[in-house]
Amino acid sequence: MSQMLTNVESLRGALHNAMADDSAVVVFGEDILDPYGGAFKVTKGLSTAFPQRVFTTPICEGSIVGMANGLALRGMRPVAELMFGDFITLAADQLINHAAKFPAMYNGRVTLPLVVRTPMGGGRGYGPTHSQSLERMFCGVPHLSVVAPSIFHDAGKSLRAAIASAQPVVFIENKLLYPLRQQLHSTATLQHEFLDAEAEYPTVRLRNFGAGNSPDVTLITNGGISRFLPSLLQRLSDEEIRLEALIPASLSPLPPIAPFAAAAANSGRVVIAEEGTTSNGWGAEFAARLYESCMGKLACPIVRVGALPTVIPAAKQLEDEVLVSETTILNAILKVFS
Amino acid sequence: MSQMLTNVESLRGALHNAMADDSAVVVFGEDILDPYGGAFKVTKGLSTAFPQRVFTTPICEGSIVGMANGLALRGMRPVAELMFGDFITLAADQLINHAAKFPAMYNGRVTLPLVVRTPMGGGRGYGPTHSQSLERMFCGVPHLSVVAPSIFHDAGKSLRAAIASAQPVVFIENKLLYPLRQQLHSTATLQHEFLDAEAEYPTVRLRNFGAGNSPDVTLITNGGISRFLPSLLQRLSDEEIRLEALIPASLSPLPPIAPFAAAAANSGRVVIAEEGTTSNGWGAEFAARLYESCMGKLACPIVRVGALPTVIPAAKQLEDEVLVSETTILNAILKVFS
Amino acid sequence: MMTASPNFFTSTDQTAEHFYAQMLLIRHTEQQFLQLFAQGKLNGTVHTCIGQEASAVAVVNALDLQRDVIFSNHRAHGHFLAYCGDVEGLLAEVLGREGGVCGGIGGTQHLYTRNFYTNGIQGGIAPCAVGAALAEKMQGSGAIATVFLGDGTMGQGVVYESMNIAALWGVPILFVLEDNGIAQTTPKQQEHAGDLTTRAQTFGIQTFTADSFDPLALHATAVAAVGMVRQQQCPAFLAVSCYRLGPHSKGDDTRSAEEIAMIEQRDPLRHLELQLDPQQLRQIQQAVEERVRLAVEQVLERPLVATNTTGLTIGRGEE
Amino acid sequence: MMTASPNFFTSTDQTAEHFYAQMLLIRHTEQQFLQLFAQGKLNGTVHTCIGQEASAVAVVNALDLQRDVIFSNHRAHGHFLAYCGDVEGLLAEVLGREGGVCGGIGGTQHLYTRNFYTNGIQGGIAPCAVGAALAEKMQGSGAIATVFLGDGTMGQGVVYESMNIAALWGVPILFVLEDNGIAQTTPKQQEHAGDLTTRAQTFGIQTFTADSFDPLALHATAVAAVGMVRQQQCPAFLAVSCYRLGPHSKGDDTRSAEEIAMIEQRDPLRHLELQLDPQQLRQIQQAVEERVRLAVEQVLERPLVATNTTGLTIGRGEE
Ligand SMILES: Cc1ncc(C[n+]2csc(CCOP(=O)(O)OP(=O)(O)O)c2C)c(N)n1
Ligand SMILES: Cc1ncc(C[n+]2csc(CCOP(=O)(O)OP(=O)(O)O)c2C)c(N)n1
Ligand SMILES: [Mg+2]
Ligand SMILES: [Mg+2]
Repeated sequence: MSQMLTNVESLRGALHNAMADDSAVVVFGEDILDPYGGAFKVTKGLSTAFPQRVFTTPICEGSIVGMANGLALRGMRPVAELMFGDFITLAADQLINHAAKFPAMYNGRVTLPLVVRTPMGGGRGYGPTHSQSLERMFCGVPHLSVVAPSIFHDAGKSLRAAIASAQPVVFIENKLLYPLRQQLHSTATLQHEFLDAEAEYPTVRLRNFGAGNSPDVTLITNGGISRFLPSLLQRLSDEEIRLEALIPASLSPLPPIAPFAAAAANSGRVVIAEEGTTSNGWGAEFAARLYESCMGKLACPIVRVGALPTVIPAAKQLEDEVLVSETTILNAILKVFS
Repeated sequence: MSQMLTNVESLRGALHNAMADDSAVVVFGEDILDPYGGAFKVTKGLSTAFPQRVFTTPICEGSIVGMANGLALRGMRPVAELMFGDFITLAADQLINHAAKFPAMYNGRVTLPLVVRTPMGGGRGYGPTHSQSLERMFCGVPHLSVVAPSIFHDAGKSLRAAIASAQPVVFIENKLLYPLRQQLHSTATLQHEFLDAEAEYPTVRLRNFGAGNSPDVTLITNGGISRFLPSLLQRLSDEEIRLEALIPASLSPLPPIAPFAAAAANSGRVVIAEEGTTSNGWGAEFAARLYESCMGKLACPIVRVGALPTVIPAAKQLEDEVLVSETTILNAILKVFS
Repeated sequence: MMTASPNFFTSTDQTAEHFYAQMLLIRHTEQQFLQLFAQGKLNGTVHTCIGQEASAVAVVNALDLQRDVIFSNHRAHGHFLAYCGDVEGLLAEVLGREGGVCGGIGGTQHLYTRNFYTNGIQGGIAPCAVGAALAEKMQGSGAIATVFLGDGTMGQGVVYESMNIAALWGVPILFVLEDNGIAQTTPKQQEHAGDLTTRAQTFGIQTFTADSFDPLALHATAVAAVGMVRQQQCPAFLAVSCYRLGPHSKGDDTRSAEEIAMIEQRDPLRHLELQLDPQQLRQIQQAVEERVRLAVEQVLERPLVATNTTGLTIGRGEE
Repeated sequence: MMTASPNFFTSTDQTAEHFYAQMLLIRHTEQQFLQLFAQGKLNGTVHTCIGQEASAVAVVNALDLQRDVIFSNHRAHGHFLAYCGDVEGLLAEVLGREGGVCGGIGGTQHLYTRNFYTNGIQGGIAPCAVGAALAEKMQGSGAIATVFLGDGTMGQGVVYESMNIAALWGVPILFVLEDNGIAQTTPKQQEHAGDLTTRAQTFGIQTFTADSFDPLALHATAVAAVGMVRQQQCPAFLAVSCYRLGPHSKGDDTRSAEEIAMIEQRDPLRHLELQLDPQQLRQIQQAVEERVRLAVEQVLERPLVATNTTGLTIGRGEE
């Protein structure tokens, strides 16, 4: 099999192709022009290829998304970049009271094909205002989608789907995933498949065991946490623990719960891991729905893991302590397994 | 017993007393000066009594909360009003990346005694951008409290507690509660008590049945939904369904789960009702925690009710359809009861 | 001469009587809203533009209504009627009856028709308008965008972000400041330091000023501003000084009787009346009264909007 | 004459040699950060103020450091050191060693000491600074607040909201624009239309301008601005034109070699060197070098900050 693309390559390629395929696609953001090409280089090369449709903006996240709303209302397909996901708070009004409102409150008579791309996540020592995973705030907002590919998704394909969507999408990238290679196929030790390959934003199922066996534990996670999985699945395999991991790309709305509930009932043991804090997090809704569908079928409570409920410190050892690690997840799995 | 105060009277009195007791308390907001006294009249009389410490502001919600942050850092006790809760999106950055960050990221060396008061909720035909219940977005934000008194709480006392708190509080008022009288004591048909009377923001327990009996159903709810309870408890009583309602004033962090779990295990049947949308709502976290603590003790899945996942329409009949009503809750109770 | 045909309101005639007729239609419709509210037939709220009709009519008539894009705010009825004359669509929307322009979902503050958009968040629409204008420029449609902002709304930072981008990128947008000197209950002097028009100038935006007391002169200024925006593909800022004759929304007027009496002296409708032939005046008045009366009657007979309205079920709402 | 005592840095002497010493201390410390980063000893990032030291030193020395309040941003090391001279506290903070001013939680962009605050969100600190200044005014402390903003940060609307309120209410705050002509990689002409200083003027704010190439003249201007703010209890705006000699953060400099060479000609440190006695110069240089070298050595010997840091467990964090 040919060498897989890294996430940043995949996203970059998708932006290029989307712009080449559709002259309505416009890209905005701070410092995105070549030669710099954006703080995380996702837009690298874009302004050279499409100088008329790539705009570097002043520093004003509210208006970046606001402008994108207006462009979307008038027939364009804007893709706005917020340099750090933490700054999405500045665009909250445009996302919630504008983007997510216009189509519905105008009784479906307008569409709003907006994509707001932004990198979330810690692990780089950037400190409290440059490391958060704030996407949970936008999960559950009616008429707004929140999408986050993992390394087991084709990130570029997810981005193309978001750009093609008629409704606004908050598209979460994870800083630590950018340089990692996507892993889209099974390997000798890891079964990779899509639960719903035809879905707009499909869910990945990974297993560290072969057909005919059933899983010991079900792990539900998304986005950046996927970086721990290749090693984690291997370690668990060494311990002869059969893990099935389910990784939806659509964080909100949640994909239909049935296949997740079936998987949970099958193993009876569930861990949900997310990069942000767990209280009122993405996993809270997931857990609540799983419990609803799995009454009497779980051997033990679902364990949710996420960041400690505090700020994300700058100092490495403090940051490591606050954020989820492979070990945190492993311990949660061992806990439900025992 | 003397006539109870309405919610707006209670809140207004608390603001008066807080200002009289502590010259560090300052109050800000749009159109809050007399004779108007604010869109919902909570600040009525305040600027006449304390002309030097009550400020009407330009229309700039971000800076209203931003200023309050600065005042709080420098020894004052600001109480900021956002005219409608929907506008809290404009203050999201100041709440999340400033108020909730300063004390922790400065290693506990500053305090930030901020209160942001704002009315949430629909039912008045104000339409999609003036009717939402967006507090769920701020639930789970570390180092930030979200407080919402019900009609069974002393709203003014809750507000005083928020003003006395060393950390930032988003204080949710409900538009429809303002004119309603608080109900702080038991009546012939309704037992009122506090689960934790000494808590900063206590939880109310209501029962439509006498001692010695156990409940059929547990209802967990908050804020504006409490307006349905006097009638609902009566109706259920007529149907001989024993309901225990638990109404925390602290939406985030959640109060200790143990007494809620005990109540849930006792009845085995739980309904959670909130005014906002349920997906990723306040109730999702509550449900997840209850399930965790009540494995095998619930007779049926928890039913969560809330607004339909869409915008809140202006037209009355549409709005009624989208929002939670007494009937929605009643049906949910009958559902878990059967 | 003005005819009483139902679409006289959308004729492109730009005369005193035409403006008067449009302004009067707005005035009557707004008064109906206040009355319907008082009668308990209107759920929610309305912000009427009574006293400010000239601004709506004079500015909107300066636009190319086939293609230009308009963004307005909470006080949008005048802009809406000047744009499309759809009295029934507006009434039905605000009264929650069938045939409302947004199926009753939006209501008074959230209107949409064709190229006309409003929202209830002060200032938030400004960058949307910049984006819309940029879209038109990129598509080469020749259209411009116009955004109406109140003086109080100039407190929102996003307006300055928008002016900066519009000026920086040469975006064809007209910012219209409807300066009625008050925001809800707060006089402008308690909202703003310095001068609002020069704020726009410091972004390198050309500014125009006019008084709504003279609708024809205001219109001429608006035509000049619109022409500049369209030809030079750059923003302009038009400050319209005007007066709000009615309350902010319903009964919430804290201004003194003297102040209101003074404001009534500045009613542009009365001013225009002096310029018109009395007979023509009566004819217009009758025609408009009839138009609005019939519209109200007709809309009140319509059923309440059905609850399966599409807007509520699209996309995410289907879950 | 300047002595090599560890606290020469916080003396209140306002002479060329004193300024030079402070600026050089900042320069050396910043260079250490870049070097430590290159050596892999610094986790995360830093934004150094190399080239802009004069602005920090000249403005901060115009304040009353016993009581005035300072708000700064991502590029805060110079302001911080000019304020308190705590090289070790800063180094330890950024290196995650014990004794950092924020226990290693904040890191380079989130510093706090006494009356000095920073945050990593561009512009968001501006209304906080207005609130702080208002608090001082209400408390009658006689203190003022100062907030440092970059030219790029003037893109944020919240800055205009802040200027409006400050001017409207007579809040004693000095807005300092550090105009280095660039924001990350974007030149000012691609960030802004019109002129930044006149923007402040339109809020009725008095403005001052100065060039960091001449630190003593800049200082005199800052003293005048601070004096006005304190005496008249109103805002002022001080635009400092300066140059960023180094990269935005680490290696991210997309400017041409010629441009950098041109900027090096504008290095205020070199300029000051010409004004000092060569022997004195050497003495200062040796003292500063020694000070920074020892501080780095000493801090690198400290243990990494322990994980039970209090900041993480306060309030909500205890859950
Ligand atoms: C973001 C936001 N803040 C506050 C309000 C509440 N509000 C509605 S209209 C209004 C006053 C607006 O004043 P101005 O801009 O002068 O317009 P006018 O009402 O005078 O037409 C206010 C404060 C709002 N709708 N949106
Ligand atoms: C709200 C926000 N948006 C974007 C950024 C990312 N960012 C950090 S510094 C910077 C450039 C700031 O430029 P300027 O204000 O001129 O300050 P300078 O770096 O030149 O000192 C940007 C875009 C940020 N930290 N906060
Ligand atoms: Mg006004
Ligand atoms: Mg700069």
